Amino acid sequence: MKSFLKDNPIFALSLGLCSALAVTTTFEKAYMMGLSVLFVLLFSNIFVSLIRKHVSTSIQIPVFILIIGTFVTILSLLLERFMPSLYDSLGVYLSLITVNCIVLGRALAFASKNSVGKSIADAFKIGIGYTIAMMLIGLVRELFGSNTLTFMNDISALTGYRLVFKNVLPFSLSILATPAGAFITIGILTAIFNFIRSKYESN
Amino acid sequence: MNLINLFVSGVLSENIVLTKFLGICPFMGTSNKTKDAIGMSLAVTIVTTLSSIITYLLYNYVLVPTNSVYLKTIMFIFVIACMVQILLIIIKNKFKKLYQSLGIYLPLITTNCAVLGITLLNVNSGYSFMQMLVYTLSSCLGFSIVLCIFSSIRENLSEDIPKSFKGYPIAFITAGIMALIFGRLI
Amino acid sequence: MGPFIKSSNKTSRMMFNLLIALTPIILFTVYKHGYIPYTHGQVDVFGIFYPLLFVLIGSLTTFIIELLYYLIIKRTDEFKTSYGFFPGLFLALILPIKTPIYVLLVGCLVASLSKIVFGGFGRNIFNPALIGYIFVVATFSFVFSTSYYEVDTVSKATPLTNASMVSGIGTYDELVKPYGDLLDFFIGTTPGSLAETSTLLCLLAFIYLTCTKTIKWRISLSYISTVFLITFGISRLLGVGLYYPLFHILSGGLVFGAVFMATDPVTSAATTTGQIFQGILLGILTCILRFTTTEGVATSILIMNMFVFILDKMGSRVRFNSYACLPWVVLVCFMIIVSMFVLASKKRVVAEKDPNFNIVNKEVTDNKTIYTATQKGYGGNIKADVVIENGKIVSVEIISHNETKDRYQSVTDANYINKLIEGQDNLKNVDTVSGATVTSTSLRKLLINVMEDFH
Amino acid sequence: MKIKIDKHKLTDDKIMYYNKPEVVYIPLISGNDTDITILVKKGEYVYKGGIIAKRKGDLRIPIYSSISGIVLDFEEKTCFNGTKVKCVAIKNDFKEAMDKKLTIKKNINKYTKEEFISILKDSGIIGLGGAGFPTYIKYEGTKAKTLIVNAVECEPYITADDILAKKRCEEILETIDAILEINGMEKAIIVIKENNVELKNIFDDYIGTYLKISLKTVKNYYPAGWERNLIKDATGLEYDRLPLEVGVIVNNISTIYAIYDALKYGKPLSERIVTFSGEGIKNPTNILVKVGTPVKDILSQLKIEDDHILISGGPMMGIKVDNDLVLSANQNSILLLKPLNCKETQCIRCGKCIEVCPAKLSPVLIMKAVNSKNVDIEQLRKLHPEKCIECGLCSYICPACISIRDAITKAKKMVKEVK
Repeated sequence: MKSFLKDNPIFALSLGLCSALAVTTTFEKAYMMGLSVLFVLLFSNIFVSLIRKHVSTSIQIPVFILIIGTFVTILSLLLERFMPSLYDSLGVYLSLITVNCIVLGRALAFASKNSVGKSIADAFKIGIGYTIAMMLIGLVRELFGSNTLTFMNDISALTGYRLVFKNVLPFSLSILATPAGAFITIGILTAIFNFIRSKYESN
Repeated sequence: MNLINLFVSGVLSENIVLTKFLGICPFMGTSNKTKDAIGMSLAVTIVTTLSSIITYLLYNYVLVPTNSVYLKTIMFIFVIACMVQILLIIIKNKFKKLYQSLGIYLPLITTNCAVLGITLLNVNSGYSFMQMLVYTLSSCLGFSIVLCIFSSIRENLSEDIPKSFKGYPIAFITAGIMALIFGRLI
Repeated sequence: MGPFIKSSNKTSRMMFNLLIALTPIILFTVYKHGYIPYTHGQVDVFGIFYPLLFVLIGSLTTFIIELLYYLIIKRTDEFKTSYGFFPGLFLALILPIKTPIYVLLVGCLVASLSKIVFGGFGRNIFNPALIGYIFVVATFSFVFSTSYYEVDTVSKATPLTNASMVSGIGTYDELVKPYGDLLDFFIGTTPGSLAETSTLLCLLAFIYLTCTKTIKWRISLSYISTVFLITFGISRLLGVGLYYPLFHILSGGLVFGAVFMATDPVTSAATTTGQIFQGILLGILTCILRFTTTEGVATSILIMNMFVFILDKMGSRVRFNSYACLPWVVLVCFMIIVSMFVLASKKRVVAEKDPNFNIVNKEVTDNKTIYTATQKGYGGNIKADVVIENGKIVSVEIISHNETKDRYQSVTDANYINKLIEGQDNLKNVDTVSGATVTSTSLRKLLINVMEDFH
Repeated sequence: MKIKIDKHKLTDDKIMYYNKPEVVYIPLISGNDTDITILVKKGEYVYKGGIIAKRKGDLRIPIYSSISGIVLDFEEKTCFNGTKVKCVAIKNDFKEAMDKKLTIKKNINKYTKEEFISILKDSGIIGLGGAGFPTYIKYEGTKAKTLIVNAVECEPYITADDILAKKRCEEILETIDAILEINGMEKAIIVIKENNVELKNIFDDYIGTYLKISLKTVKNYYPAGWERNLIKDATGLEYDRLPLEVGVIVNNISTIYAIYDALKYGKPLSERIVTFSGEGIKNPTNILVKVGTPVKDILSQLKIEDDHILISGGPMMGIKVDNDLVLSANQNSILLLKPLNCKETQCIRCGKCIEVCPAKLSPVLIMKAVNSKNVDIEQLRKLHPEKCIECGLCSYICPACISIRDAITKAKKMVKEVK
């Protein structure tokens, strides 16, 4: 709870916003994006940590970006093969994980200075915090915006199950599904988050 | 007419910041002062335009013929990173004054998702060269306009905002309202 | 420290003046949306005062929300000077009278929140009432369908929706005639939201508010004149009469927006030059938006809210150096001229695909084509069979409809279908049936769409 | 936009005298400068017009005693600008003894320029309009061609200059003529308010014989008496920093009369007319007082009401002071006003302060900039707060009762400090 409140990449640090805003129209897309970032973050952290002693600081950024880019490419090839519809709906935002500030930020700030084990732990801590935040945003936006809840639809190509609820609520605020709604949802959630955190910290 | 439509929608209704959420990091992070916003948007425009042309050519004349389209992300980011470095060196040596005003913004651009995003969108949408150019320029213009407006608003936000909303939340909400308004401009 | 004397024009006084200026407009809505329907037996005695109640609910809602907020944060003294009822009042005035109350309440909630979130009165960046308005537009778009503007005995589209239905640039008969003449526009008996139509009262309010130094008159003046300039230019370019610019000024709540909404002190430019440019840009935006969407005033005011600080920066420099506004002057002139020519050239034909039109079936045999098509009417889809022989409509048969009995009756009474068949060479010029404007317009549009598909 | 402010009680048309103070306290201040060398000792006898102190530095101008008597002590008293200033307390012996005889010069235009300057210096003539800046500096070595005489009292309540002009019209015209002749200047313009018909008629009666002097009426607004406005209204000229750039010298009408005294009688500046007005004074009036007279003494002679605040200067630019105030030469009015009952509310960006600002500033923007958490000095500098003349119109007009002028003064300081 404490690390979720303190180091949450979206709500506390406001990093990786691009995907948090763009692909949170459905719950499924949101958590799949979170998991994708976790995947890239994990492997890039491992590799960066492994080669950290052989890279001088001056070329750190390009090298790290190339490492991250490689894993993003691997990830997109995997998704394209196994979950083509998800790959389509994530679209360009999947490639944009390459320049996601969270991944590069952790590589620079943590993995390049710490051992592999610690880097893995860090990747999980940050990645899971990110995924939870994404799930939260996706939940709010889909439930209130489109009045549906998609747990499994695009990924059914892999799992074979579909789990979609429709007309969950008696009303819907379609605005939340729009780009404007994305900003407003994150704004309000961040405010609530700040509120909880200040209460938590004062205790 | 088609190009004009593309241009107008690129600036307004398809604004990369407000509808595609590209370049959000500088949008939220560096845009507290109008001066910074102008510098940032200039730097982004230059880098994006140049790298769009190069990546477009690279994609259509190298990656597609060699059947290695899947490498686009990594190739593009490589091009952008090189572009930023080269520009930095050129500006540093030739245009001292420009370097002083733009120098601090350029390194940040490598990790600006607007640049990579626009180059990827260009090839994904299958634009012709002219369309690509128009789309890139209109996106950059859209980015600059929104960035300048947003920074001028943030500069003037009151100190009396409810405590929980201070900082990022109010910025998000402002951006949301802006997106709502821009969305009406179809 | 000094000064030890103060001008008597306090904020409270300004707000009071605003209220005084709004009173006749509110009373007029009682007449227009309460009394006239009452005389036609559409509403009971209670219905006369419904507009008043509507406005009251709106203002009370925002008032109560702000009261609650200040109670929670324990700064009640600030509440006294926050004028919480204004956003709701304005929001109620710019909504159609038939808006369901829950929609009004949600709108008011959003309006209040958009004010509170920025720190309350005087700190908001965007006009709260208009934020509430576009939220309602985005979320409950059905409110703005024609039927919610019902006034008089007849349900009519608002002049602007009508204008955009016919074409961007219409003739006098298309634009003005269905609603009477320009005087009716001026006095404000044309359909529209609560306050948006009584131009006369708005002008009186403008004079009052300017004399009492309550509003930034430069914005209203430059706004209205720019709209006039552009539409006048368009009318010259197309060779249509003076009715065209006047129609644009008198419809769509432009004057109400220019006098009350655009001049909201908090969300408009503080510098004089900034105010003038704000007005001019508002005018340009409104004209452009009217040709691309149906409504332009609210959106353009909100857009200009974003530019206020940039305009003020320019305005403060112009005070020392008049040349500082040169780029803006060039920009504005360029925009005016370009928008004039582009809009004039954009003689909008009916949208290529009418979303309310649907072809159910199409049979082609030799020189005979039978269409089964639907068009949205007043109460739902009107389904009809249209037979075309040798490129001419020979028969139209209505299969099903959801129109009210009266309306449908008046269409059949007027033998409207035959009139349409007779005037098929120029369908747009066939007059609609008074008392069933929407139904008859839909029928006409059905035929227009069918013919378009046929060609 | 020009603001008219004249809803106030006017003084009657008389000059009262209060020339028998028991003790005077001569404030050791010149302009805003208090770095002054005292030339007398405790217990020493001083003559009326005797030099008791001298200002240090370049702008040497003496400070005179306004009465004859014995120096009692040096005391801190409140001065016109609200600060506590060291004063020389002199006990009046009511003899009005002078150390030299008054010489009456018949033709005051027979001086050379050098003599004129030295008389101005020796008589301690300072600008009596408010700033208290030594007058001789304006004339020393200038090539100005036009003299503008400021008889526009734009602040409400104050009529001291007006009454002086009415009573001493001939002397004033004579002095202006002499100044023109001595300094080889071409013309003089006396500027008065257009609604002051009475004064205009009086001048019209006498002005005919002076060909170089003309009368100009200006609209009644605040601040019509500000140098920049005055010159623009009178001659149409605009300047960048100092009026001398366009060959203009501006003198207040009471300064002119002080020059007359100096030229005619060699009398140093030791008394002046002060307006006592405001709601707190039952019959507002103008009183001729000696420099250094404690205000308490004068107020005790007038019918006054309690619960009013004492203001040194006009209602717009004046300063709230305690009643320990002593009068100095550049004090033109003492007001007793009701305290303002006005609670500051939120700024609504109505833009009224921008409309009224005579210095073309954008007060609300400056206020926002200076009150923000981290002030951007560069941005602030672009708004030019240093151009503020502190006329107070922005605070006057503000519907939210915000003291905008104070914020701008703060910005002014900030811009000056951070170079």
